[in-house]
Amino acid sequence: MAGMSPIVRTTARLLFPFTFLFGAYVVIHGHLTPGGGFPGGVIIAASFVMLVLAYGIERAQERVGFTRAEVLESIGGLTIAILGLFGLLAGVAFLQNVFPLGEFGRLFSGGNLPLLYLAVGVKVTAGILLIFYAMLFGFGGEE
Amino acid sequence: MMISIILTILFGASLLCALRAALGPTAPDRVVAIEALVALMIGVLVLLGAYYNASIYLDVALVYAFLAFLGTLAIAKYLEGQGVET
Amino acid sequence: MMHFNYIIAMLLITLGLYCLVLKRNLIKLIIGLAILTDGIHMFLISLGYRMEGIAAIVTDEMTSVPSNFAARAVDPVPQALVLTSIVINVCILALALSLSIYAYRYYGTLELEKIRRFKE
Amino acid sequence: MAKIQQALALAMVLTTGALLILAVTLTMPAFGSFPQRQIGESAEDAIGQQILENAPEQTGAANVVTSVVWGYRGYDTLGEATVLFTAVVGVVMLFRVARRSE
Amino acid sequence: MIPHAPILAIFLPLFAAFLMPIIGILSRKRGVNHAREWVAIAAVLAELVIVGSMLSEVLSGQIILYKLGNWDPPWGIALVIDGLGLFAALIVSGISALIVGYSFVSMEKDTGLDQYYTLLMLMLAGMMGVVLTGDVFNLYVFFEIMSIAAYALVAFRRNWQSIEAGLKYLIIGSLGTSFIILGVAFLYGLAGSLNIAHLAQNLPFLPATTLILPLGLFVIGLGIKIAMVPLHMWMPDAYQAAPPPVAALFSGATATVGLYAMLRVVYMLFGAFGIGAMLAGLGLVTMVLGALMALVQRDLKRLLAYSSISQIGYVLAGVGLGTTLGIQGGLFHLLNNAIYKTMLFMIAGTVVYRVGTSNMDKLGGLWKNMPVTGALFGVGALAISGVPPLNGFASKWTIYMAGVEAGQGGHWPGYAITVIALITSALTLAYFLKAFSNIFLGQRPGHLADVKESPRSMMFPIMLLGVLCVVFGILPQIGIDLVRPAQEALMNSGGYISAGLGGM
Amino acid sequence: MSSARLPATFLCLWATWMILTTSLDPQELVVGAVVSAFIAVVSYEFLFHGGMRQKLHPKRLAYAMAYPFAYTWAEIKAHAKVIYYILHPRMPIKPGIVRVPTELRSDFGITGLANAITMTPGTLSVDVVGEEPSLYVHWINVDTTEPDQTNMKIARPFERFLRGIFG
Amino acid sequence: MIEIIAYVLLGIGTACAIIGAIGILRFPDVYNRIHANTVVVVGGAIFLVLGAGILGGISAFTVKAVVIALFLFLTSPVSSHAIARAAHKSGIKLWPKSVADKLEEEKR
Repeated sequence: MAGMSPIVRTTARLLFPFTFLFGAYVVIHGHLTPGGGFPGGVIIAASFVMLVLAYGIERAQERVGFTRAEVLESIGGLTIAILGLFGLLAGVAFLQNVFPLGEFGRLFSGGNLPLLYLAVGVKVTAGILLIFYAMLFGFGGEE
Repeated sequence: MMISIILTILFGASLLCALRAALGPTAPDRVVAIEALVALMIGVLVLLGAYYNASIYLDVALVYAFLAFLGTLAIAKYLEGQGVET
Repeated sequence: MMHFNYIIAMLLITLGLYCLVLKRNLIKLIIGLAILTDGIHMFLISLGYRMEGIAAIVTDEMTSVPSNFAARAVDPVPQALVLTSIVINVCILALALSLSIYAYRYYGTLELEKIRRFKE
Repeated sequence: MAKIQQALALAMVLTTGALLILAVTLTMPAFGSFPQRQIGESAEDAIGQQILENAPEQTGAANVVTSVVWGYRGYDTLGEATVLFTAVVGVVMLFRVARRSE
Repeated sequence: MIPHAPILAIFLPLFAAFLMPIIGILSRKRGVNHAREWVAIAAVLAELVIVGSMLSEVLSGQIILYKLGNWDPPWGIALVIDGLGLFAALIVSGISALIVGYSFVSMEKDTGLDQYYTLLMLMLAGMMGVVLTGDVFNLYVFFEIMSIAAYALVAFRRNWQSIEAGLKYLIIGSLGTSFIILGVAFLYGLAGSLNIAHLAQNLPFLPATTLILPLGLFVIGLGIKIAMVPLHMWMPDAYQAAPPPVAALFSGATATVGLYAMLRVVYMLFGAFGIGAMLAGLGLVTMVLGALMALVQRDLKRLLAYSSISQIGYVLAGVGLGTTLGIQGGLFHLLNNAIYKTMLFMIAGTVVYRVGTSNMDKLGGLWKNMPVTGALFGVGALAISGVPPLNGFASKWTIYMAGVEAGQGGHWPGYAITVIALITSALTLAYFLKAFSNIFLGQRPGHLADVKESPRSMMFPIMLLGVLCVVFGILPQIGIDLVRPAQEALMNSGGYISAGLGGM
Repeated sequence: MSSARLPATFLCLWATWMILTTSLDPQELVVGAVVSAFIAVVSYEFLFHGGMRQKLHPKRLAYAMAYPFAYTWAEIKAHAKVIYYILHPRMPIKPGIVRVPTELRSDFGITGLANAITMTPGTLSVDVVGEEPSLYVHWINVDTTEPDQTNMKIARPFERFLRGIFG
Repeated sequence: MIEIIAYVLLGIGTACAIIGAIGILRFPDVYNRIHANTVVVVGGAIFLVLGAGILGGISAFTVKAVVIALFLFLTSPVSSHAIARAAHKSGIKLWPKSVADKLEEEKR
């Protein structure tokens, strides 16, 4: 895929790590600020999309390829499921919090909520990227 | 008080932008108008954050700015006529 | 004027229905679907508003007086529902758009008149 | 024929809209009256109000919406993640041959 | 009961689905054949065991309450399993088990089987979720899982037919689910709760007029899902275009789930409003129109789809009567419909698998090639038309009796239901005889001379269902016994409310 | 000196994390370090090109310090001009696209120049042409179309600083 | 003191925003409208953000507001440029009274 003008490329290159970081921030602080797994995952995926728009699809696929995204998505889903199972293993109900709650208002608080959000973040990133890649290949036509 | 006056004026400005977005003879016209609208909305969000004294509104503004930027890039890419090809 | 938000939401829903029923272009149909669900989300989220309400997040300046927080914050349940519903809507749109890419590939058009099954 | 059909559809849409607006104005509790619902329970018993009061201690998250999303209604959100997974699998399924050519 | 059985029943297929892409990638790398099929079969069988393990408790009249995350019911989400839910869950898991077994051979020529089995598992998870949940919004979410998987599966073959059918199904179906969530929003605004039991407790305190709109929204939304007649446009296309096992799953399990949700919402939440008459009326219209449309079809799958619509009409009519006998008959018919409709779709699938088309004009004289299949088709056709020694007769007879009973009780429309149902039965027999003679009798086109009998692994589930048809026909008491807890659960909303709120 | 790129990226990202969280809670810092390390590994070749040593040359720092002031001044002038055009009832504008040659060579330099030109209202860079780089600038009030003159009028205020900063 | 600065910034921002909006409405073609858009973004939004940031004194809020301003400052010219380039490539003509179009001339 052809890229865009050098100005856009340079800016995309500059912005990519920071948007990635911002997405990670939104994911990790889901229990303290607005946002959470889904918006954060979308931001991370969007930063990859920005790379695709500016450079073409190869640059983004070097980082996260199709198969890797598929595996990541499954892993995210499995992580959520297993975190849910922790409740069962501890002898209480499904999805019940079995981690210590931590100090209110700090980063390590809320028990399993941040972990769940992390899993959702990974999953959403991979999922949105997969949809995007699949649609791009779809535009490319079948050989 | 000041803030409500400012918000009223900004509302008028965003109405003008929306008018251009509705009128705009070509697609880039609309995009430009909407870009201006987004910038105004970011300003409004930050003002509201200052009004409620809650910095959580700023995250929203940042996300909004980023996604608007991305949307503009995507539309620009589409308009360049090359489409999105692999 | 007490129901202003609700009425706007319902107008959005009606607009979406209008698009869905009367427009004859696949993409417009999908846009209609999006507008419809947006109206529903707006309705759902304005159900939980409290006069002079604040966001349901305990921030630093509020941790000392949590009771005050509970008396001022808006209802969090509809917000959670809307979050879920938005994701579902996004998924439906993604699937719909992929299918319309396919339809476009087969027919070279997105007009429903040209696509056989929709004529019935 | 097509004209009549269109007029019929338009009338249907307009009727639905009018019905919705009527129902909303007549039956819904007024906008902004959150803890109060139509049913005779007292405002303090409303589910949202109870969650607002108890969530910070029970789940330890500062964002009450998060404690609803993954705490009280976590199962819903598991479903939501599954929906996303379903959609992704569906899209990948649709474009599978195009993928094989890679 | 296996501990945590309610959540495991939903969780197991979900876990299998999350695992499936990884298994697919690994088995491709290692060169292992059929790994995903075996995983799917294992998951489905385990599912059946789990659901079966809940049977004894529910049959003894208990209502199982499972609190997710250990939050108390009106706040958190709870799974509530009563007789009706378990009845539907049994149908769903049983049919799915057969379908997965059937897909093993039937789908082997297709590509993208990773995704196929993933979607199948997801659909199963969604259906189990709808059936077992005790929360309106959760019902909506799992309905969406089921529907999205269904949209994708309809488009699985990716020819123009299935793409169009998928799009049509998607747009109409998501309109339906939008109505459902709008109804949920109205309920939340009115009653401030989402728990079905809590809602059922509170809604009767509201003035009836405020509830008309939410009820209408729910009925329209769910009606789209179960293809009630004014809203059935998507169904024949979808059933025709879907791969045969998927079509069988739709007609057997998905329709059951939709009807379950309809019954649950309408009877549990809005039970006080005498909604039965409306349901019965809609059922009659559905029944007759479905049968009439089926008469003129030239394609076997389309014919079966219209006949599905017609059968759903029977269930609605029976349940809409609202009497004990009527509900029993309706639910029994639901069970029977799942059995023989799945079977017929499977047979259509084997015909397509062997011959390559389901257009009845191009078929004929297949009796010589595939006699067993033909015989089974005959059994299914006779069962669906309500010929005495088979199960269709048993349930239809119950519905007729219920109609007569209602008529004697002074409600003249009861007689009308009986008469119309009888006429529709005759119509059903007519179009199935036509289909049978078109496919298995008459002139055999030359190119069909060397068509072989269906593969054995595809034959097995069909035979199983055929045997069930005969068993339920000869000993209808078994079926009635199975149905009675469901019927009692449906009529006993007080028990549901108290159990659903944790015995408050 | 490409080996210095990874730590430099890491430090940049960590500082950004601190700004985003606006707290010095040790938990935040630790998680921030982990996250920034991960992102730095994923994306370090995007942020910096070339060596680190000459990037911190004092002359460049001096130019970088002076640049904002010059930039702000140009910005204010341009704003005043465009606001005048907007509010003038007859709108006395003479728009057109002109070619502006530039002496800058590096990616960052050209991007910086183009962005600066776009950010000052009244001029808008429409396209960049590759070797022997020159910008095509949409100018709201075209005085001249001669390349030297346009460079003088449009690019000169920024070019000097940018050349100092990026080379 | 800081309040006064904040209000001055807010005032400038509001004035620029409304004037820019008028410009977007009044200017004759896309390229000129982008100039007005720049006025809205740089003069309007960034000043508004900065002003609102220091309205309640210097705090964490200010830091984040500066981040937003910086982000706007970085991305807005890029998107303007992208849109202008796309508009030119997709063949949208300049305003007929325009003086020169070197890009079009040299493409030929």
